[in-house]
Amino acid sequence: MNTAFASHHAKRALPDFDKVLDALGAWVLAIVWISPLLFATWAALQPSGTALGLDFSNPLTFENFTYVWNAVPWIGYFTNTVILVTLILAGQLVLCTLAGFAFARFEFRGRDTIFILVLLQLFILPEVLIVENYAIVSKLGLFDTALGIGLPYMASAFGIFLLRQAFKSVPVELEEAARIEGCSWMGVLWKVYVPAAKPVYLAYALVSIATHWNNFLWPLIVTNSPDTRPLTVGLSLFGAPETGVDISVISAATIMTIAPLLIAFLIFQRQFIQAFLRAGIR
Amino acid sequence: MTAQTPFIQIRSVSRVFNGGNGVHDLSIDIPRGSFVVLLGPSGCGKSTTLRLIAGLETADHGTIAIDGKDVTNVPPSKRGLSMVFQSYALFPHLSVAENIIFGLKVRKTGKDEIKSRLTEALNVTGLEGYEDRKPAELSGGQRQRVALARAIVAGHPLCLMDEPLSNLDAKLRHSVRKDIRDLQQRLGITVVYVTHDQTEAMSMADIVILMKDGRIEQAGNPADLYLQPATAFAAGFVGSPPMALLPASALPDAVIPPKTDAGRLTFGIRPEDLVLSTDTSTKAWGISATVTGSEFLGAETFVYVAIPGTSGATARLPGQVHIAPGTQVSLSWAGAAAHWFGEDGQRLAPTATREAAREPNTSFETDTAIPSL
Amino acid sequence: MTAQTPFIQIRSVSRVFNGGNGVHDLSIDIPRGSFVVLLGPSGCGKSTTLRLIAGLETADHGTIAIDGKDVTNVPPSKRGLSMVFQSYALFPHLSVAENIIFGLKVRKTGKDEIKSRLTEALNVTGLEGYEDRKPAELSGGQRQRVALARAIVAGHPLCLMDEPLSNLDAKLRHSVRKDIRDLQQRLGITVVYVTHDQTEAMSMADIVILMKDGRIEQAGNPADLYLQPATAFAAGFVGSPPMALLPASALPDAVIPPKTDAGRLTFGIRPEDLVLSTDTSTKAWGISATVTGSEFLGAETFVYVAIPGTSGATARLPGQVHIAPGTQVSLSWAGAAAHWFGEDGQRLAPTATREAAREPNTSFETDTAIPSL
Amino acid sequence: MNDMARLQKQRLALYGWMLAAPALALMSLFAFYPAIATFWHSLFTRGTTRRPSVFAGFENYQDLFADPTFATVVWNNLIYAGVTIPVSIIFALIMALWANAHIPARSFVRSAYFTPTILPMIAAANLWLFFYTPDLGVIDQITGFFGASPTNWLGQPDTALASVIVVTIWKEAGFFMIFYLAALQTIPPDLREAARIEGAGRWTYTRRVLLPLLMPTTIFVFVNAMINSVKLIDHLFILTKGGPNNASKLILYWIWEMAFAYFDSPHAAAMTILVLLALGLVAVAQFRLVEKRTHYR
Amino acid sequence: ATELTMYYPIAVGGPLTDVIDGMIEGFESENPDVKVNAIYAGNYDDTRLRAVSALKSGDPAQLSVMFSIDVYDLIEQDLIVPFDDVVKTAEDKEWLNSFYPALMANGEVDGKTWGIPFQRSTIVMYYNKDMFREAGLDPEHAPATWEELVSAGKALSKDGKWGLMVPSTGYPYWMFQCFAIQNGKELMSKDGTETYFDDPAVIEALEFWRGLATKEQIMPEGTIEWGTLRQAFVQGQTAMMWHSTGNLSAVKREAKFDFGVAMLPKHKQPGSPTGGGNFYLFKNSTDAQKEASLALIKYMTAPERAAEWSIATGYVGVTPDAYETDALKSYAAEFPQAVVARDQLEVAIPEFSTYDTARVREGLNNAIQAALTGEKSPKEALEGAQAEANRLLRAFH
Ligand SMILES: Nc1ncnc2c1ncn2[C@@H]1O[C@H](COP(=O)(O)OP(=O)(O)OP(=O)(O)O)[C@@H](O)[C@H]1O
Ligand SMILES: Nc1ncnc2c1ncn2[C@@H]1O[C@H](COP(=O)(O)OP(=O)(O)OP(=O)(O)O)[C@@H](O)[C@H]1O
Ligand SMILES: [Mg+2]
Ligand SMILES: [Mg+2]
Repeated sequence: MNTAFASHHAKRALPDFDKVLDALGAWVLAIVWISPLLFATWAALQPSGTALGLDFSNPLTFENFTYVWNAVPWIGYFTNTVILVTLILAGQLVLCTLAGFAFARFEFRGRDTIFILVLLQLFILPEVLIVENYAIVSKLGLFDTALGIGLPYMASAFGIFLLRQAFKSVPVELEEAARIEGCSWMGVLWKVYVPAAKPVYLAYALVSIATHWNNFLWPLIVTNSPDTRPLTVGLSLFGAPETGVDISVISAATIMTIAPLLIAFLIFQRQFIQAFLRAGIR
Repeated sequence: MTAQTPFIQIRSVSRVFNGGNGVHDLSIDIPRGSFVVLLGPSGCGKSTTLRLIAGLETADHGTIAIDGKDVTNVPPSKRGLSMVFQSYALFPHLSVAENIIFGLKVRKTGKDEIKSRLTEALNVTGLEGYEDRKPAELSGGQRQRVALARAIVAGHPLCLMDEPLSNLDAKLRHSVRKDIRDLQQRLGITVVYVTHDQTEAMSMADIVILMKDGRIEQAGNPADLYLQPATAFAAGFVGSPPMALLPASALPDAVIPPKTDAGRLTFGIRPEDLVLSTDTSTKAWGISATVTGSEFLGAETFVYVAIPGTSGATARLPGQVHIAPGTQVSLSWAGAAAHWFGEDGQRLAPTATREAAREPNTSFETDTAIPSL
Repeated sequence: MTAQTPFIQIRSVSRVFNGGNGVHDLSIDIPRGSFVVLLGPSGCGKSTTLRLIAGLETADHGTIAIDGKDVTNVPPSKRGLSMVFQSYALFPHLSVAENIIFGLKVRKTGKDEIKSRLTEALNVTGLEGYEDRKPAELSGGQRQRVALARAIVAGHPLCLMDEPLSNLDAKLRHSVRKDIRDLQQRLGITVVYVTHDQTEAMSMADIVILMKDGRIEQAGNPADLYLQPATAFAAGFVGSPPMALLPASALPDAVIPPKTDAGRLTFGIRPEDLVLSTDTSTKAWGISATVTGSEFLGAETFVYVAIPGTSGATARLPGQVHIAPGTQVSLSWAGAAAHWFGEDGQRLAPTATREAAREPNTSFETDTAIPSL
Repeated sequence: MNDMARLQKQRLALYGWMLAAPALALMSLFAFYPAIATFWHSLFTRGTTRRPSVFAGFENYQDLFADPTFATVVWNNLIYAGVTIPVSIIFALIMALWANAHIPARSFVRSAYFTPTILPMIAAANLWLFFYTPDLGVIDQITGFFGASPTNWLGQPDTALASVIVVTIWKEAGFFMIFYLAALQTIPPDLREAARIEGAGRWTYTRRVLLPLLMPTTIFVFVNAMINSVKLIDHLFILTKGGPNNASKLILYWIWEMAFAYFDSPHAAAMTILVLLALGLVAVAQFRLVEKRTHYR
Repeated sequence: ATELTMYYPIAVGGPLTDVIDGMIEGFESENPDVKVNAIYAGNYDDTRLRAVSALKSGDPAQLSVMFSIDVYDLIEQDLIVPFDDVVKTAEDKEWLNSFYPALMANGEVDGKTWGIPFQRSTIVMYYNKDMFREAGLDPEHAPATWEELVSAGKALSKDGKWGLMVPSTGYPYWMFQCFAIQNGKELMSKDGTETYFDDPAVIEALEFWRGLATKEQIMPEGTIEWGTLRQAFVQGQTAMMWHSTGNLSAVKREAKFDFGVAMLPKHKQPGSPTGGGNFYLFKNSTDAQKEASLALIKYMTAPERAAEWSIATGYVGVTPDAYETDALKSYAAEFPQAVVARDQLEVAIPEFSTYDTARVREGLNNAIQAALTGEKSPKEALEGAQAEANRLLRAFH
């Protein structure tokens, strides 16, 4: 009756060759990609002056970390950075939410023109406007304050754009349902749109934090005191244009600046990436 | 219509969109406590009408009054109504319970009251035990029930529903249909219900308002619509399979009503009213037709026939019927079963005789298990 | 089953997912040129079976042969079949024409041949004039037809369809159903069709394979399933409204088949086989029940009754029937209409008598327009 | 139309404005106003004690076009953009495909790709500086292991720019990967199955289905990459300072030099305006394309 | 009380802000009526940017440490005032004369003193005594002439190690000044309005530099990275390197071998440029502030502080007196390499600086790099740079 079959137990194919290649490729690339960080870790554990040899027989040492730790008030800088990053993020979230909401759901004359203007801001590089921005911050009396560092970044075109997209993808019915249930406009925003855009917020927060955690020049320029300066200023002390840097020390300093962020990322990696995934940024 | 003032009064309301679509000069009276279905093909303005009542659209002209109060320019939240959306519009980040009490919280209802109302709504909709789930963790039917619970929890006397069942599968739709109707009757609320599914309209409505191109085609109780469709459109829209509509010119002269012009008349016959006979000699008259196919549905069989000069007709026969495509048959019907429509699509009176035969009756007996051979 | 070798032979195939779900030890023979429907409730393994045939899943055990060739480990593209997905899986960036000829192009078919096949496929599916639209610019029904056209354009002898109509509305579903069936017959291809809608299965299939929990519950032609359900599950799943299934203990002794234990039997009766009588004295026996509601559907009315000790039943009556909820009625049926199931849910033989009464017949006459009062 | 309806519309418009206003105000303050001031500034000569600033019209712009360094820098930046944009996009795509595939240790792989994004550019550049050290550096040690002779990566005109480009790609690709990863998740899996049944192999599927579907993301990423190809110069300060002999000098670095090392802010301003114009033009073209290509969504 | 805002860069690695803060504290306790905000402002470029931003937007700052060679630009931009306007007393004038003249040279323009040396370096030759021994050379005798340099270099270049490395990124003009002055020619006029790039002696100097790689093959080809050179030296990649004295402390810390520091070899004459940062006084400050600033600068450059700063950084002590302090004396005794830079100051010349200095310098840098990478011949490259410099400086004659 079943001539076509040699046996009832079908031979199973070998593990897919493609899949093995994929995994190999992915791993190799991953290792290449973090190799600078691996190298930095290695260098930071080497005595000054021997890091480049890649001589694995050398004993590991924590002296670089001790040296770097004692050199700079890291705790203070760390606190400043956290405050700064939080402040910027908070400002961005509020401003971009309001503006994104306006662009997504309100009809007003000139809306599209203004939105194009907003997008243009993406191209206006704050790096070259430092002198002008310094003057403005200084005139506003915000010099040497966290707010002064943060203010120029708060109206983020990128954020407005992302949130507008996110809000636009929220079904209108949700808004209508909320309105029928008695929500005001602000209520609709707060109770419907913001929760619906949560993944986008998370994703955006990640980008924002990574950016501002690492910002150096602007905070340096508009601050005067260690009371407001961020971590990167501490890091900059170990970069030495006049004499060339000490790789072990700078590695140790680098690792110390990014460690909090990196650890947070490693712990919340899944959530972060999921957040991005769910954000469906397109 | 009814003697007392209607609960909802829509007077000459228009809402025209840029494309010229929308609703035009609509007047509807909806009695308190009734279940009114807005029926019609896609794009005919059902949702627009509903949204006008809800206040989600603003009328260009005309007035809308709910419970004797002019609400034409009142925002949705102040109209004292609730709404169930086709997509349910559940808030995905809130749990079932939070979804249901959303409006109560917004309106700052007291904690205890919220609690008792929630319990009741969960109870009524059979959602106990699901309070803490997120909508994404529910099946379609459960989501539908949450939307329902949210609509009834506030105790508004009016509930609007826009195709609330169209995302459910056939089986579920049937049972939820019953639940909604029961609920409406139990709570004594007024429901305005939008659907394009005539079965739904027929089985649920006290009053069906059939719309077409932004205007009302026919309004009345389901039996009216089925038995006395006011227009050819209504005749074709209500009933499944739909009424066959044939040009009178394709019929034998014998059946054409006297004093009418066959060239301008349309004849309509419901599938269940068509009599098929393979023995073409037994009847005095009959339309000869060819069977093109049949569909067995368990309790009944649809037989499709081609009639020269027409787009064909469907006959609905009880039980299983094997009939080969290509078979020649003769079609006939009881005279009272015929519907006639004029050139303008309007029904031609009189057709009262047959209607009488279907008068309500509470004493009867039926056995259709064996088809009459 | 059939004398010639089956076109598709599935032998003891299992595919078990981590959760333990999937399909278990499945054996199916599908004759060439037949229209086979896999029917069953959600999660019963219909899609998995289809995907096993397609090669999108690989069997853990067992073998699959198509056209006499063992394809168990052959990739989908080499199995010589096409597939229509529930979501249609149209490529949103390609036009209708490009979507249809996607596979031909991938397989490097000659330009002229592509052109002529495309023309034919467009023709067959009635899509002429839509070649250049993007899927987003089509209605649901049109998208469905594009998916169909893509499936048939390659001329594969086997086409798999996974709930291809579930995204269409009721009206459209009905007409596309017919189209698909016609197409299959015209092209003479074999179709394996997945649905959870029993109406669809009944009206389209040559063979229905009813599945449950990853196993086959009953396989046979639609009439078999409807008239002789092999199990209580099959009886309840096929037919709408479904067959009422009552514990035999709730019935009068008179109707219980001899030599059986009423405490362990289940009795089944189709809605159209139920006889309702308000005059409880006319019959020798009858089950007393209370009407709980009714639903008018134009050609017929469903009457819902509550029977003490059971979950109730539905009677299907032709025409419009007004019967007030709360009315006491007596239920009865023709003896041949009864179905009996054992404790294990299996049908109890013999029930052949009634089947004979439904033998195919091409000469008949019927008029159900006036209910027998 | 009903008066109340009109009134309502006006009120909504007002709300819209009010919501957008704070962001617009800040933007005007820190982007638009400075940009306009920059333009104004670019019309004047550089003021010194000897020669006070005077209105010069477009002279500063003419000077730029006459300066051979301008050509070098623009050319460098074009190469920089021409390589970093496509290559980082391709890497991002490959990474996304891998990070989305079912491979072992997938979270490690994802984290690895993403890590450069959170490293400060200055720190990253310092690390790479030592990667590139001739002979001693990690790269030369590895290539040396395979018998290649040491290369002075940053010290030769023909490798300096390439070395800078590598760092940029390394820094950017992981960031863009995230966007592709997100987009990939929105593509229904049955499209792949449909393509498989139609006989499409992996490559055909990628080319004929995946890439077109990812087009909107690609455009989004492209715009970002383009902005970055102008903006991302932090590492130049550490790696090459634009050398040797301008071989790796990019526009923004040059603007920076002009403004803050040469004390020549008018020319820097003129250059800034030119960059803004060029970016604006490309952006407009991009958005046009976006609208066209994403039409089907 | 007078309040002062001072910017300062840190250009050598390490936590030197503490040292500065300590000095400021010392000053404040000696001058209780003066309050000083000493603000670390990054590297030299960042500091310049910071100062310019602040001054242009009207923020008060009274003094800053900035590149000694920025002096012409700062004058041109009308940002600074000469010390001559502030220095009143004879004692103060005396103080102006207390610095090494070589270090003062950069700050003197148009007969006025605009900058006071603070963190100043010069270029010295570091060499690996172990490698010298291995190659059979006298570890106590560093090459003193170009010829000795080449021959020692040849003996030392083997096994993939190099004899000599002279960095050519970052500050190529600075290194080039060494070759030029040793070959008998300075690169610019004292008043900063002329350059002599196309002088035959200068061209010859560049040819010699390039020849070290191409002809003598004691140095790798292409440019040599400034930032990583020290690492190459301490890991024994090269036997000799020319580098800033600012590196001394780091090399001392990192080198695991016996190393020597020597003056640069001479050719027609010995010589090396100075480098680093000077104190400048900003314009818009009150007289009281200027006075206080002067007091602060005096405090910061006083011998004790200069010695402390020198030991901490490797920079040269800015006054001869600094080397007379106990601290520096004992340091020098235990680490004689520390005084080589001072000794070399005798023959030191000012760091390259002209009007429009950054641009002129950029032209020179490019010319040097073009020659070293073989893109152009030294002559061609330098003539091009000279033409460019002429164009830029024409306005200042
Ligand atoms: N906001 C709008 N802008 C422009 N036209 C609209 C708008 N809303 C509805 N229309 C048009 O008005 C007509 C009626 O729309 P409506 O939504 O009321 O139809 P419907 O009967 O609910 O149809 P469906 O069954 O498809 O939901 C349609 O032609 C539709 O295209
Ligand atoms: N990839 C998978 N991984 C794990 N479990 C799966 C997978 N695919 C299917 N299943 C499980 O296998 C069972 C059968 O799934 P299948 O998709 O075949 O059901 P179905 O009959 O098609 O149902 P539906 O009508 O809902 O489509 C289900 O319980 C399902 O949860
Ligand atoms: Mg609608
Ligand atoms: Mg399925």
